[in-house]
Amino acid sequence: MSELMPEHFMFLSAALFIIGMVGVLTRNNVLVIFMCVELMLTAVNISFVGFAWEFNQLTGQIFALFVIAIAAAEAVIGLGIIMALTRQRDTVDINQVRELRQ
Amino acid sequence: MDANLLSSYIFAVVVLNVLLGLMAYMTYFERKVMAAMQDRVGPNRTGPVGLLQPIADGIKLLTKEDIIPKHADRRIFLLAPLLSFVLAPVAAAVIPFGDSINVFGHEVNLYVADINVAALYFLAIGSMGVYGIILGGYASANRYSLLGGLRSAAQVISYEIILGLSLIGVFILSGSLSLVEIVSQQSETLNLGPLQLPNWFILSQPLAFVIFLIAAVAETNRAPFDLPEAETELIGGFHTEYSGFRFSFFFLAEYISMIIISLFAATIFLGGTDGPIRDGVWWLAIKAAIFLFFYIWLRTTVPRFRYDQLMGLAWKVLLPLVLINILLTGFIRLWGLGML
Amino acid sequence: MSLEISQGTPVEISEERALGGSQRQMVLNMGPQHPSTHGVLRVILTMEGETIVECDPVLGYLHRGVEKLGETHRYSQFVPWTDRTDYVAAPSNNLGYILAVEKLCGIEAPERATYWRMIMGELARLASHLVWLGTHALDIGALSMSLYCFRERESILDIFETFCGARLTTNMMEMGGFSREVPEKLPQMVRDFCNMFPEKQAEYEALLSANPIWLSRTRGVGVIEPEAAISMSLTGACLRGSGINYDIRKATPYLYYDRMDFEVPLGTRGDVYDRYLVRMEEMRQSISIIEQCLEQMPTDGPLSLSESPYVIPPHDSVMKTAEDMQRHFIWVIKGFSPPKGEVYQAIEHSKGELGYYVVSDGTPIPYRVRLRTPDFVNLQALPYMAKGAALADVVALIGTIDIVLGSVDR
Amino acid sequence: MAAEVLVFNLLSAVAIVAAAAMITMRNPIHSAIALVVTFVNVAAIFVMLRAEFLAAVQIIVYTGAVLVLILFVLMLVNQDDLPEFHGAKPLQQVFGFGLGIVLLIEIGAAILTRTVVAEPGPWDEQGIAQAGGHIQSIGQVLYSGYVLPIQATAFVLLLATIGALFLGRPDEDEEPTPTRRPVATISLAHTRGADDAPLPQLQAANVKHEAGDRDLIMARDADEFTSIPGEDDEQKERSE
Amino acid sequence: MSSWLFLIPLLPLVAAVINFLIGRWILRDSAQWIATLAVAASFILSIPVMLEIMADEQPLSQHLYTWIPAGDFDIPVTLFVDQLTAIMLLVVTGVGLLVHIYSIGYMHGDPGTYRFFSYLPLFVFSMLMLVMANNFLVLFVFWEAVGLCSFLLIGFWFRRRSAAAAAKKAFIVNRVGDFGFGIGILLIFVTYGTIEYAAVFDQVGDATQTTITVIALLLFTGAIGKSAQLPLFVWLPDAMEGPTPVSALIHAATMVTAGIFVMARAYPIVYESSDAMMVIAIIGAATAFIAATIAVTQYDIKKVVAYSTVSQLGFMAFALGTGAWIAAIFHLVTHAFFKGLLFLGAGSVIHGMHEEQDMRKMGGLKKYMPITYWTFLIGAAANAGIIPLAGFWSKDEIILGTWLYDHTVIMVVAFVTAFFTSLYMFRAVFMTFHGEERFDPEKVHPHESPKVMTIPLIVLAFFALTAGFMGFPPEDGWIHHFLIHSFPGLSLPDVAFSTIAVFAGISTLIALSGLYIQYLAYVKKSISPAGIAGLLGPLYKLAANRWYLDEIYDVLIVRPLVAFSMFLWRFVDAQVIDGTVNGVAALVTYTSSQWRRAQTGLIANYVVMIALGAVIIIGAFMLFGSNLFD
Repeated sequence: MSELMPEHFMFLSAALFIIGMVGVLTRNNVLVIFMCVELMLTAVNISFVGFAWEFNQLTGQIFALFVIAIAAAEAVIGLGIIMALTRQRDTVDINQVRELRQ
Repeated sequence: MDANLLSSYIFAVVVLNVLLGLMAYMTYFERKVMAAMQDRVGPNRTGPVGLLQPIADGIKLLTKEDIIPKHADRRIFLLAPLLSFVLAPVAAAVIPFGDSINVFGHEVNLYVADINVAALYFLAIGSMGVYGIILGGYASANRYSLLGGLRSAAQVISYEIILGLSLIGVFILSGSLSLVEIVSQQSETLNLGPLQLPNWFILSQPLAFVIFLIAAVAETNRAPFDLPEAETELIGGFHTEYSGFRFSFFFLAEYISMIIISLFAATIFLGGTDGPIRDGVWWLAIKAAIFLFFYIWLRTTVPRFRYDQLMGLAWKVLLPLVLINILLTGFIRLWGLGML
Repeated sequence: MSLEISQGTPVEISEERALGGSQRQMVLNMGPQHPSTHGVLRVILTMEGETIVECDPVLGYLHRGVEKLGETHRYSQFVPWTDRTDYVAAPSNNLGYILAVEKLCGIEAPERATYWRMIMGELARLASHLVWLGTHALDIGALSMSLYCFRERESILDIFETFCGARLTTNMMEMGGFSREVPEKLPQMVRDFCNMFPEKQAEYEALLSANPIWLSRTRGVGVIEPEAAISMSLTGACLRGSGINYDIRKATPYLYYDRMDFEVPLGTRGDVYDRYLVRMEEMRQSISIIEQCLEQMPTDGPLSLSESPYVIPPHDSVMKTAEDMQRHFIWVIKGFSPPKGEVYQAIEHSKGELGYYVVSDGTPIPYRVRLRTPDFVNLQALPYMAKGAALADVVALIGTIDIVLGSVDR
Repeated sequence: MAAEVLVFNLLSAVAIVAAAAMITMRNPIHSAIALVVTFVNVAAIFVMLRAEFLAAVQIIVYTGAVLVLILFVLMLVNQDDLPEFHGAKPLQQVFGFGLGIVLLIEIGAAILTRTVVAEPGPWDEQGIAQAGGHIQSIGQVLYSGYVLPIQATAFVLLLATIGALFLGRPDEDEEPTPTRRPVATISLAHTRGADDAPLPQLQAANVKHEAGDRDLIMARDADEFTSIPGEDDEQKERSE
Repeated sequence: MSSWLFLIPLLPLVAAVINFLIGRWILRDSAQWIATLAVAASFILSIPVMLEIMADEQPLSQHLYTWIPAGDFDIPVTLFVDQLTAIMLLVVTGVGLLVHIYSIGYMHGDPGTYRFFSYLPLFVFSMLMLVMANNFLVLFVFWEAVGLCSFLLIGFWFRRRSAAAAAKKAFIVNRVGDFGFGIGILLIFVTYGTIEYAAVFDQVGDATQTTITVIALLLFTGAIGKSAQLPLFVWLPDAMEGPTPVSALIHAATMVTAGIFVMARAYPIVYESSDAMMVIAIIGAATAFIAATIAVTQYDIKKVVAYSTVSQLGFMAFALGTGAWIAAIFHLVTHAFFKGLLFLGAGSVIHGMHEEQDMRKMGGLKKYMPITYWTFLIGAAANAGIIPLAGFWSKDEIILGTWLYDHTVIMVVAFVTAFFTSLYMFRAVFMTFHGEERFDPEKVHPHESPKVMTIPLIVLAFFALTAGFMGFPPEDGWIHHFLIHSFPGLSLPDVAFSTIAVFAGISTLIALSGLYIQYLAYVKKSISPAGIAGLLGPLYKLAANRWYLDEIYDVLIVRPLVAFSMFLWRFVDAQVIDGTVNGVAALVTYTSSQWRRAQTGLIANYVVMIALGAVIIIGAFMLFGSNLFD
C-alpha cells in the first residue's frame, strides 16, 4: 500500500459510521445520540468525497455539501426539539421519553 | 523537503513571533491610548515612558499562582486557554504581507500559504476559536463563567454569519477567495472620471466594510460587544476563574485575534500592502494600526450592548443589510459582465 | 457552586424556589463581591436564561449599628458617625442630623452659616451625583465616564478639604453653625467650580445622551409606575423620575430653600433614562442654587450661635472669659441636654429623603436616633424593576437606584 | 507517495480514536470535544481528497456552528441530571456493540470484494486547475446541474429556521397582568411607561426637551402636576 | 397559433385558482375582475384560432403532456381544435364572458362573490378542456368536471335547503347518465384498443354493428343526463335554484349542450348505427314535445325558460337522430345566444323585482325595464322561431331535416312542439311585461338593471337577431360549409328553394299563431287561459304536474331504492357487515394489544430495530446479491 487507495477512506468511513451507530445504540443522552448521528453523517460524507476523488468527479463533493446543509437544518430542528423536551420534561434521558408510544 | 516549503515554515515562525511581540505592545498601545482619551497618563514607571510595562506584566502573569477551582472540570479547564491561544495566530497564515522577496538567493514568499479557500480558512479558524471561550466558561464551574460561555457561543455564531456574508460582496467582485489574489486585484487603479483611486474594496463595498467592522468587533469580543467577559456584569465571564499564565493565554488570544482581524480587514478592504508610494508591509501595518486604534476608541467611548440588543442587531439589522448588499453587488456584477 | 447558608433564611427560600422549579432556572449569586453592586450588596437572582425571574437583595454586609451608636453617644459625638453612612455625600448627612438636633433644641444657625450649609449640601449633592453618574455609566459599559466624573468630583473634594480638612468624612457642621471661620479663598473656589462645571456636564451629556447604545440600554428599562413608586415610598430621583412632584426643598423648605429660585425636574416615563435626566438636571439646578447662595450671602456676620447653651463656645472667648471656659468644660465633659421631646427632620439628600428621628429624654445622650436613609427605602424598587429584565439590566438598575451600602446597611 | 498514506493513516487513526472516545466518555461535554477532534481530522482528510471547500465548510458548519450549538444546549442543561451519570443498561451495550461488529464485518467484506468501476470524470488536478481552482470548479458543477437542489436545500433551511423559532418560542404568559390599583396621589406628568403615549397638556414653559426625544417637566411649585384623586372627585361632584 | 392554444383554458384556471386561494382575504371584490379578464383573454385568444381554422381548414393541436404513460398505452393531454371545437370555443368563451360581466352586477354585494368567481372560471376552463380534448378519457374527466362545477354552482347558496337539494339532484341524476357514458368509453377502449378520437374514428367500421350501436347508445346515455333528455331531464328545472347567470351559462348555453356536442364529436360512431340514431331521434322528439307542454303551464319565469331549454335540447337531439348534424350544431350555437339572453333577461327581471320569480306577480314591467323588455322579447321571438331571428333559421332547418331524411312522424311532432314553443315564450313575455301590474307597488319597486347587466343583454340580443344568418341560405350557409369538415362523409343536401320556402312559411305561421293566441289571452284578455286549462282538464293537469315524472321516479326508483337502502342499512350493514367488521376490528385490537408490547415508545428500542434491520438487509445483500460467495 504505497499509494492512497479507495479502500483507505472506505474503511475510515465505515469505522466512523459504525462507531456512530454503536454510540446511538448504547448511549442514553439525547444530545450524545445527536452527536453520534452527526458523526454518521460525516462518515457518509467521507464516502462521498472519497468516491468523488477516486473517479475524478465533483458530484460526490456536491452531495456531501448538500448533506452538510441538511445536517445543519437537522441540527437546528433537533436541538430545538431537545430544548423543548428539557423545558417540558426536564430530562435529556432517552429512556424517559416515551411519547412515541401513543 | 523542498525549499519553498521550508521558506514557508521559516516565514511562519517569523510571523508568529512578530505577532507575539506585537501583541505585547498592543496592550501597551491600548493602555496609552486609553489613558490619553481618559485624561490620564497611563503606564509611565516601568522603563522610559513605561515601555517595559508589557514585559513586566508578562512576568507578573507568568509567575502568579495558577489557581484551579475545586469543582472545575480539570482537563478542559487546562485545555481551554491553550485552545484559544493556539488557534488565534493560525489564521495569520493566509495573510499576504507583500510580494516575494529575495533572501540569500532564495525567493521567499511573504505569506505562509496561498490557498484557494483562504478567506474560508480564516473564517473556519475564527469559528474554532470560540471553543476556548465556551469550554473555559463551562469548565470553570462558575455560573458567571457559564453565562459568559453561553453568551459567547450565541454571539460568535450570530456574528460569524454576518462576518462571512459581509465578505461575499468582495468575493463576488474579486471572483476569488484567495487573499493573495484579492490583494493583487486591489493594487489596480480605479478610474472614476477624473479621479484615479486605488481599487480598494472599501470604495466598492462601503456597506460591507462597515458591517464587517461591526461584526469583527463582535467576533473578537471587544467593547461594545464584550458581553462574554463584561466585567461589570459577569466579572470577566469565561475567564473569571482563570489566573496567572492561563489567564494570560486568553488575554493574548484576544489581542492576537484583534491584530489578525485588523490585518485581515486591511487586506480585504484596504488593499493590504498596496499604498500610494512604495507598496510594502508598512502600509499593511499602518492600516492595521488604524483598525486597532478604532478598537480602542470604541472601548473608551461606548457603553456595552445588552444581550438581546446584541442578537437583535445581528439578526434584525445587520443580516438584512448584508443580504441586500450581496443582492446589489450580484446584480451590479452581472450588469458589469453584460449578463443583465 | 453551592450556597452555604443557614436554615430558613430568605436566601434559602429563594434557592429552594429555584431548585424546585424547572431545570431552566438558574440561581446566580450576585455579590457581595461583585464590581457593580456598589459595595457589598448581595442580590440573589433566579434566572431563566438571561431573564430575571426573581430578584432578592440581601443586605447587612456593612451593618455597623449606626443607630445604636447614636443612642450611646452624646449629641455632638454622633455627628462623625453620620459621615460614615452615605460616605459619598457626607456633608448632607451632617446637615440632616444637625438640623434635627437644632430643631430639638429650638435654635437656628446664623444667616451666613445657613447659606454655607446650603452650599455644602448642594456640593455634596453634586459629589454624590457625580459618583452615581460615573459608576452607573461604568456599569453599563461606558468606561471613560467614571474617570471624567471623578475628575470633577476631585474639585468638590478639594473644596471640602479646604473648608474642613477632610475629603471624605468631613464632619464639618456643628449645632448652631460652623466651628471655624470659612477660609478666605473658599468662595472663589466654589465660584470657579460653578463656572467650570456646566461645561464638563455638557461633555458628559455629549458622551451619553446622544449615544444610541446608552439610550437603548436605559430607555424603557426599569420602569417604575408612579403608583408603584408611591406605594414603595420611594423618594428622590427614583420618585421624581416617575413624574411625581415631591422634593422636600419645595414641599417643606428647610434652610433658605424658600429663598432660592430653582426648579424640580420630573420625568415622564419613569425609566432609567428618566432618572438619569432628572439627576443631570438636578446637578444644573444645584449649580444655580450655589450661585444664588453666593450672591445672597451676607459678607460678614457670625458663623455660629455662640451664645446658645447648646453650642460650644468659640475658641477665642473660651480663652478669654471664665463663663465660656466653664461652659466649654461642661459642654465637652458632659455634653448638652436638649429639652425632652422628639423630632423628625427630613432633608432632600442627593438620593432622596434623608430623615433623622431623634428622641430626647432630657439627658445629654439621645434616647433614640433613627435614620431614614433614602437608598435603603429605594432599594425596594430593585426586585420590582428587575423582574423580567435581563441580567445586564440588573447592574443598570442597581446603578439607577443610586445606593451606597454604608447608608443602606447603616 | 508513502507520505500521503502515512498522513492519511495518522489522521484517520486520530479521528477514529476520538470518535471512539466520543461514545465512551461519560461527560457529554468531553464527548463533544472528542467529536470536534474527529471533525477537524475529517476536514484534514477532505483536504487530502481534493475537497478544500468542503473541508472549510465542514469546519465552519459542523465544528463552528452545529457543535457549538450542541455545547450551548449541553451547558444549558443541568449537568447533574445528565443520564450518563447513572450508567447505561448492559443489555443495550451488548446489543449495540454486537450489531456494530456484525456491520463492520459485513461492510468490510463488501469493501474488499468491491468491483464497481466507474468512468473517471474530468475533475482531476489538471481539470480543477483549468477551471481556475477548486472553488471555481465546485461552483461550475454546482450551479450548472444542481440549481434546483440548491433552492430546495435553501428552502429546507428556511423551514428549519422557522421550525426552530416555533420550537423555541417562549411559553405563553399564564399570569394575567395585575390591574393597577388607585393610589392616593397620581401624577399627571407620567404616562404609564409607554414611550409613545402623549404627554398631558402642559404649558410649554414647563417642558424641557432632552436628548433621546424625552421631555423633562420642570416643577416650580410643590403643588404642581400633582392631584389628589379624592379631591378631584369631590370637585366633580360639586360641579355636577 | 397552435402553440398558444394552452393559454385559452389555462387563463380561466389560473383565475379560478387565484380567486379560490386568496379571494376571500385579499382580493374580495376584485376577484370578479380577475375572472372576467381571464375569460375575456380566453375569448380574444379564441378569435385568431377561429380565423386560422377558417383560413386553413386544418385542425390545430397542441400536445401538452402525457397524463398517464403506461407502457405502450398512454393518455396524452393534447388540445385539439377543429371546426366544431372552434365554434364551441367561441360560444363558450363568448357567452361565458358576457355572463361574467353580467354576474358582476348580479352578484354585487353577495358575500360569496369570490367563490362564485372562482367556480365560474373553473367551469369555463373545464368546458374548454371538454371541447378541446382529443380523446375520450380527457373528455370524460372534464365531462365530470363540468358536472362538478354545475353542482357547486347550483348549490352556490347552499344554506338554502332547496338549492342544496337541487344540487344533489342534478349531481345524482347526471351520475346515472355518466355511468352509461363511462361504460361506453370503456367499451370503446375494449373494442378499439385506444381512446383517441382520430384512432377510434379510423377503425369504427372494424367492430360489429351491434357493438357500435351499443357504444353509440351508451354515449347517448351520457348525453341524456347532461343534455337533460327524457327521462333524465328532471334535474334541469330544479337547477334553476342556482344564481341566474349560472343558469344562463351552464344550464342553457354551454354545459347542457355538451351532450349534443359529444354526439356530434362521436359522429363517425353514431353515424354507423341507424338503430342508435333512431333511438336518439325518438327520445329527442319526445323530450322536445313533453318539455314544451310543461313549459306552457309553468308560472315561474325561470322554470319556463328552463323547460324551454329542455325542449330545445330535444330539438337538437332529434336533429342528430334524424341526421341533420349541422343543423343540430347550428341550433346549438343560436340557442346558446338566445337562451343565454332569455336567462339573463329573466335574471334581470328577477333582480329588478327583488328576487320575485312568479310571473303571476309581475305584469306591466315593460315601462319599468325597457332594455330588459326589448332584449327579452328578441330572445323570446328567436326562441319561438319568428323570422328572421336566429332561432327561426336553425329550428326551421331541423324541421326541414326531418322531412329531408324521411322522418315524417317526428316532423309532425316538431311542428306541434314549435307551436307550443311559441305559446310558452309569448306567454312568458306577455305575462311578465304586459297587462296589469300584479305586484304590490308598496313593497316592490321594479327598476332597470345596472349597465353591467344590460350591456350583455344587448350584445346577446344582437347575436340572437343576427346569428341566424350564419346559416343563410338554409342548407347552404357559411356555417354549413364550415362545419362540414368536421363531419367527413356527410354531404350538404341540395334542397330546392321552394321546399325551404314552404317550411319557412309553415314555421312562421305556427309561431305567429302562438303569438296571436297569447296576445289574445294575456293582453286582450279575450281568451281565458284558465278556461282553456279547464277545457283540457286532465291533459292540462298532466302537463302542469310535469307529466308526473318526479312522482313516477319517486314510486319506481326512489322509494324502492330507499327501502332497499334501509334493508341494506338495517340488516346487511348493521348486522352482517358491522358484525364482520367489528369482529375483525376486535381481532385486530386484540392482536395489536399483544403487539403493542413491542411498541415501547422508547426511541432507543426503535433505533435498535432500525440498526438491526440495516444489518440484516446488508447481510442478506452480501449473501445473495454480491459475488462474495461466488
